[in-house]
Amino acid sequence: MFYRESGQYKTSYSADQAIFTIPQDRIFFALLMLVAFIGVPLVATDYLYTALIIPFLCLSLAALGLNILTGYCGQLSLGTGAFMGVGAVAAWNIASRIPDLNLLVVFVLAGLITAVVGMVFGLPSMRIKGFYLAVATLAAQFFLPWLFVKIGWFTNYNASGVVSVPNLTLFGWKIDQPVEKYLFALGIVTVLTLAAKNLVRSNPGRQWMAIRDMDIAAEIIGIRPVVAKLSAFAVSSFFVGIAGALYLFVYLGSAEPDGFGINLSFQALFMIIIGGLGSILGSFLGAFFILLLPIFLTQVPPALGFDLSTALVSHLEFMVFGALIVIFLILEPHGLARLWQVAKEKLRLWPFPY
Amino acid sequence: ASAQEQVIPSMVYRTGPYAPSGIPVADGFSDYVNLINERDGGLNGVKLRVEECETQYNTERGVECYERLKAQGGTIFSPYSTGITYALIDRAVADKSVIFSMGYGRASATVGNIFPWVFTAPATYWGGASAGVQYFAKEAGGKDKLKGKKIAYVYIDIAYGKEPIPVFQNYAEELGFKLELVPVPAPGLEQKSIWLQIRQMRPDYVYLQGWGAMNAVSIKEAAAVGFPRDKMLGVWWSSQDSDVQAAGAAAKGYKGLSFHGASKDMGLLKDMKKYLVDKGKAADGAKHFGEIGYLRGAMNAMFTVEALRDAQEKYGKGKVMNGEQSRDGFEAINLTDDRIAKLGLKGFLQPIKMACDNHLGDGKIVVVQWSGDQWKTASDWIAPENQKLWPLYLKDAETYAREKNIASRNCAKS
Amino acid sequence: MTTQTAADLAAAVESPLLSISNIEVIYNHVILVLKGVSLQVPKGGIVALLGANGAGKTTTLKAISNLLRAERGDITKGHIDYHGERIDQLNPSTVVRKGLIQVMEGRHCFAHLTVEENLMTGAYTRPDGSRAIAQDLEKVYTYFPRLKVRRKSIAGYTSGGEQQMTAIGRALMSKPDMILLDEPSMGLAPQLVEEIFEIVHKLNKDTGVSFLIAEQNTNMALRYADYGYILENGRIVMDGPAAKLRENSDVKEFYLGLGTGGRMSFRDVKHYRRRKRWLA
Amino acid sequence: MMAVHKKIGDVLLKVDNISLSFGGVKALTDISFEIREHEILAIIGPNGAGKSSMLNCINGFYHPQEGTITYRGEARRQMRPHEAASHGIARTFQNIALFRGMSTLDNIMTGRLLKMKAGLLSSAIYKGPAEREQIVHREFCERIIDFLEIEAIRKIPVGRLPYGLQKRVELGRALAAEPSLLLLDEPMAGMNLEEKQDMCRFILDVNDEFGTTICLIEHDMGVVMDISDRVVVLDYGRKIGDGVPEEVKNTQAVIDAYLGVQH
Amino acid sequence: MAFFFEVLIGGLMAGVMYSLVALGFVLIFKASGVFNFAQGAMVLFAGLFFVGFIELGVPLWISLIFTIAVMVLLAGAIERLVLRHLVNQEGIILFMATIGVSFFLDGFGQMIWGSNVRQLDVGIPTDPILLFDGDILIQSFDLYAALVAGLLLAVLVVFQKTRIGRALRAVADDHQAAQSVGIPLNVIWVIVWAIAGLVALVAGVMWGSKLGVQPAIVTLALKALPVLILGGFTSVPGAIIGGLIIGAGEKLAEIYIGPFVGGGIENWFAYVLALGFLLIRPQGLFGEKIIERV
Ligand SMILES: Nc1ncnc2c1ncn2[C@@H]1O[C@H](COP(=O)(O)OP(=O)(O)OP(=O)(O)O)[C@@H](O)[C@H]1O
Ligand SMILES: Nc1ncnc2c1ncn2[C@@H]1O[C@H](COP(=O)(O)OP(=O)(O)OP(=O)(O)O)[C@@H](O)[C@H]1O
Ligand SMILES: [Mg+2]
Ligand SMILES: [Mg+2]
Repeated sequence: MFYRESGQYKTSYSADQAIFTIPQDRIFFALLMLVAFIGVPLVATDYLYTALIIPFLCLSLAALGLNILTGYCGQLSLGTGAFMGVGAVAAWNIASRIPDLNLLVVFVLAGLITAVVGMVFGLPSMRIKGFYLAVATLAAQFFLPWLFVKIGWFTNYNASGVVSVPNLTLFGWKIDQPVEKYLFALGIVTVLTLAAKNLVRSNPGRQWMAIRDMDIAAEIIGIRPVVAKLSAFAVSSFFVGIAGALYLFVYLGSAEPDGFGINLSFQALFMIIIGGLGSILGSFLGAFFILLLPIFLTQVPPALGFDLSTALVSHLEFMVFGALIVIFLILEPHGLARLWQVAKEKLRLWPFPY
Repeated sequence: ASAQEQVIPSMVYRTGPYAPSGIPVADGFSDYVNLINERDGGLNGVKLRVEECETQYNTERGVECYERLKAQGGTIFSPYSTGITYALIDRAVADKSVIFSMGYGRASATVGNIFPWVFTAPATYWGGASAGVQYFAKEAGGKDKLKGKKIAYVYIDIAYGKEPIPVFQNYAEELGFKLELVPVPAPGLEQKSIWLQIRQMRPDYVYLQGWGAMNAVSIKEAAAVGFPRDKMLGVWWSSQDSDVQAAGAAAKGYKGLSFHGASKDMGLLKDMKKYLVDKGKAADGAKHFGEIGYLRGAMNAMFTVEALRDAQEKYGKGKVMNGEQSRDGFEAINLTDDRIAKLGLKGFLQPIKMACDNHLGDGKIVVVQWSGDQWKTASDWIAPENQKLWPLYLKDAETYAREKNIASRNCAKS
Repeated sequence: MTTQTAADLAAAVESPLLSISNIEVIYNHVILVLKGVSLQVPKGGIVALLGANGAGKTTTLKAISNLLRAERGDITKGHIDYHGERIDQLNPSTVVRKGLIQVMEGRHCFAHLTVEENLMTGAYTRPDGSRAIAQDLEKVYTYFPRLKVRRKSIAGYTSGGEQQMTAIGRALMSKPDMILLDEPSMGLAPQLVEEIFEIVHKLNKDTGVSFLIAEQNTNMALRYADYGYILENGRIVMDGPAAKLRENSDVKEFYLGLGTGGRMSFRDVKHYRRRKRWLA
Repeated sequence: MMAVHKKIGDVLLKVDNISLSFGGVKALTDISFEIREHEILAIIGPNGAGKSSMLNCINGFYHPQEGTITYRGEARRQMRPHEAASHGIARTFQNIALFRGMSTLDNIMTGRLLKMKAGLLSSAIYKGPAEREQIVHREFCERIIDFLEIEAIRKIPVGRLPYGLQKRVELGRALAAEPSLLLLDEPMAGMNLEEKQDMCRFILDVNDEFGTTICLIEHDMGVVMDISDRVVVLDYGRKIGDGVPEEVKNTQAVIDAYLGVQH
Repeated sequence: MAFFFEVLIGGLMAGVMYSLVALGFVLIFKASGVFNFAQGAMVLFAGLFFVGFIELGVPLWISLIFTIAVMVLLAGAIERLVLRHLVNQEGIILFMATIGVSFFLDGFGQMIWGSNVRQLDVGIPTDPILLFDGDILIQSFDLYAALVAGLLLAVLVVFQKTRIGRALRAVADDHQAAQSVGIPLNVIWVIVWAIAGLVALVAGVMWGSKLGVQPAIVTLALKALPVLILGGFTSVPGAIIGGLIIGAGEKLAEIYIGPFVGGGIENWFAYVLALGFLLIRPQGLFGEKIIERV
């Protein structure tokens, strides 16, 4: 009696397991991509690129990486900044020591190196859990930048430990205009996002989530915590590392290791919580909220024609921003992504209230 | 052409952990520019408009500010943060906008032919270190007397703190004093062990390059372990009013470097009082009027304005200058004694002359001392030994040039 | 054992201790779970609330004790009265102070507290002195000797049944006038189930405590309750005196498992048999 | 009523003189019994008798201080839980231990993980082998879903499901591993009669369709007596009875310790 | 040798100062399982109001009382506007909420009182004390700090023993169950946050008189982290002892290991130290055991 059903399942499953099951969603996504790759370049100004969009892309990617570890595997990390640093420093060293190595290869290598480092600092997760695990990643956060500064080799013995990236070229394409940098970053982010989505909807993702939701039960049904956790650390760090490399190469241009400090780590954490733990989309929404919203807030009073002192404006910014965080959490504790989902569910039921 | 308006960007941090040192500078800056408007009706008729932008001393925000201000027509930028400065150096090249990092940022940016868009006048941390060592030597009674002496370099353990180390090392070799490097982990709010350590070292002098709240702690701990404050010398960012105020009584006698005087009686300040403070037009209700940070901000603005003035000389009075013109204006700056006097800065600033290949202008440095209620000049002007420093500048600049494979700009012509 | 006379019934309807009028509950602003539920509990009555999984029993009880908000659930329609005053707007602790306490489904012991500390938290709202509390503690221990043995062990490590006893004991410690029991028999050994219901009966008789019991063990529930309601995905589909319900053929078949030929074995359950649903 | 049609195989798992204690508490003292292939063994006993602890020992979550557990001829004192799982021992839990953040389907797919191979890279690429594997196993899980009649809640996060359904999903997750020994800890707690009947049906079907050996803990005597082939009775960590339902039911010790008055 | 003790004592004293900040975290974590990111901001906030009042010419003690009132009001507001609406949410979400609070307080405090350094002098002597004819130097200020911390500890430990103390632990374990037995979350939370506010005030005063009341104080929260992790988020004594260990450990390391690796190690060493302890006791030195049971 089974194969009759299985016969029809076959076709349906692949469809059912697709990223977007509802056609509207697929269309929406297609449009989004269209806008991102063609629409934005048509309209965006240098200001938008270099001040908002590019940093947004870099940090979204970092948040995405952290989300894999914290949101999907439930391992709290406050080392994102440092791991971005690892990626950046690694990429810089590779690029400057092997001058004509393909940029993509450089990034992948940087990612892999970060993955290894991440795994090393992930080892304590075998024994330490929850908030306490933060200690391991915090150790990384303070140790790694220190290391880069102390060991001159990492920064090619620059007096102040500052690295400046060479000009970027990819297959002869000279990437220096903001729009080019944008497209380059966008490409990388898009590919990695798809990869992440695939990971979390298949075996690795399930392992991670099982560990997150109930590690004991997970072990009892045959998941090896060691493997699951370390793989999460590795993948997460890989993403974060590449994000760091982008951050240095495409956004900052030159930076000091201390630039990859604890604040960056907290920022990334804020992003995924406000955006939605365990949600790819959430990582982006969160990055938008945490990174860009404050900037917009500072521009509101002038836009409204109020001529307030700079100090007052930024203090107001802090207050409003803080209040917004609380308000959104009360609206939907599980983040903007969930808010979006609920909105869609409501839409589906429309016009009936429920 | 009275509608003409030149935007003067001012990147500030009036909030957050470093605000105490950020606010006076920002006030001084905007007051000076406004003075030009109030007193001279602008620069050859061009109204100057200060556009402030809050960076919160955070790199992303800084970059955003730069881009925003640039879009508003800003041409000369003073980031007031090492991190931001580094992030802007490359952009400046692409955008043809001037980065004026006055007494911070990348020391080797002094080399104009490789960093055409960055200015470090009137002094770098390397210059500061040089001046510091010379001052110690003078205290000790001559360079030869430094031999066998011990100098502790206490610095916050980030790029800013590490920058002058090579200079100190060179001097240590040359003059034969013992150099103790004492890094303080950021943010340095707690330095007990460090100062117990220093107490053990028994150094003759301490050169302090701290940042933010760290400075006050250093001064207090020094007092606690009984190290004489007048044997301490802080770089300019370690000797601002906020630092000594926070340290309270412990700060009496504490010394610091400055690339401008501390006197409050020069003409400029009188004018500022007359045209701004008394008219209630001064920033922040003149809360920080006359503080050393305030004066520094004013100097920053002064250089900016003078650069524009010289630019106008070259490209037409009463015109709004673009980035390239502003740059040429900077390189044309030549503050002779009588021009300094005209600016109402007699005795407050030493002659400075910029050039295409010299973005430092070889300013001079003076030691100031905290009397308990104000800073007092405590030495003659000291000239950093640039002949010693230039090779270092060049070396560092060339590595940069190589990494970026940029050709050195030919300064012979133009 | 209980014979419900018409008089009692009348009284019950007139002056209900607790009355729920046509409430609607929504979770997360989207999931409508209770679609207009009304029920009454007379003073000193024992009322059973029956129904399949997901019918909404727990939700109903939580609505009464006001624990819904913690689950992001809202009462969007109707109102709940206790002693004739509305309680659906009060916060949970006030409700408890008014003598109405709930034993939550699935134990919910305080994992890090010892069994005894757990019991003591039950007495939080009590104004009367520590000696009265101590007495009641002893009483609870006499109800559940097993707990006395394990009194000093961390609740989180005790067995399922022990936790269930702790949860019930904790509620008793607050000296309530009315208890909402959510599946009290879950995970308890038969003779203990027996005892629990005996305790219910005793409390009801001696101190006139009223009960609203959401229970899957229909047989037990209907044996001890005076009155019963049957809940089917969010609606009351049937109610009546326990005695009557026990005689109802549907109840017999689907809740008591008494086929025409006496109790049918679990082995003989037919594959194709599908449950007949009331219009819901 | 023993299932005469069904042939009970030889010993699958043998417990010898297991003792387990936590600090002062002796949860198990010197327990021995065996589970034969294809049989349904019920463990009963008053609360706190040590039933769950027994299961925890069998699948390696607790490590008994004494005694050995012989599974498929291999004797061992203890193994890691995931080893047990990979040897084909699956279980459900007394206090539901589902992955609350995941949908019903994902929970069951997770139960299937042991059988899947796709690694990080191929999963990241997804198209190709990973997807094919997903579909194959998805099919299997769909059969379980269909078998347990939980199609309707496939995509709902289990956290939202009512208690009874959660128990069902948990069973599904255990079945997904195609275990040879299935441990069920009070699978019918908190169910009404009708759901118990369904659950019994599932257990019986699993037992004779897939020939899975089953060891369950249950407090509902009706159920135990009807569906189990053999019953082991624990009391205060000791074994006080072992045999076919009828005889156990009528052992005085058991009646005193556990059943109480009969209805 | 004398130097060793000097450093050791200095380290312990530094640790005490960290503990003052850590204590606030612990209280709130115990009472609601919330990791209160805003504690740092609260320290600054309290400090700002305190000096603020003093600068307005209000006598010291009156200012103290005013500030206490402010902190109690703050606690009430936080409960009413934030916590109440987030009952039964996971820790991480409440954590995020406190971040929102932190931002708000940051802005609010500075908007009212500005961002300048304010000198605070409550008359705690700072002169050095020399023991063993000058071999060992102790600062009287630190002794006072230790004294204050001791008092605080005593008060809090007593507080734990009360009926409320038990209720706190219950709330931390399970908000909903706590409500179901009639523990009034709102009241409990106001109480706890108020106390945490007072602890913040104490920390604010001590740190304020050390480095002036200035925004940088917020960053102190970071130094409290390793202390918390080491001592255990749920243990008041743990916060103190953790502080002592971290303080002593990092200072000694800085002095005796630092020179070999280029110095500046105390920041990360604190965490490595904590990590070491955690590998032995995953729940921190005094933290509550993490229950694993199926
Ligand atoms: N927090 C929640 N969010 C969303 N839906 C919920 C939530 N809690 C319960 N539900 C839904 O409400 C319905 C009723 O659940 P409820 O727990 O009241 O049923 P029940 O009668 O108690 O079932 P059981 O006998 O299994 O306990 C179920 O369909 C469940 O899916
Ligand atoms: N991890 C543990 N730590 C301490 N004591 C434990 C632990 N696990 C079980 N116990 C104790 O061992 C005894 C047996 O527990 P177990 O859970 O096996 O009982 P049970 O037979 O399953 O009871 P129930 O039918 O109520 O589930 C109980 O008294 C329990 O308190
Ligand atoms: Mg229920
Ligand atoms: Mg059990």
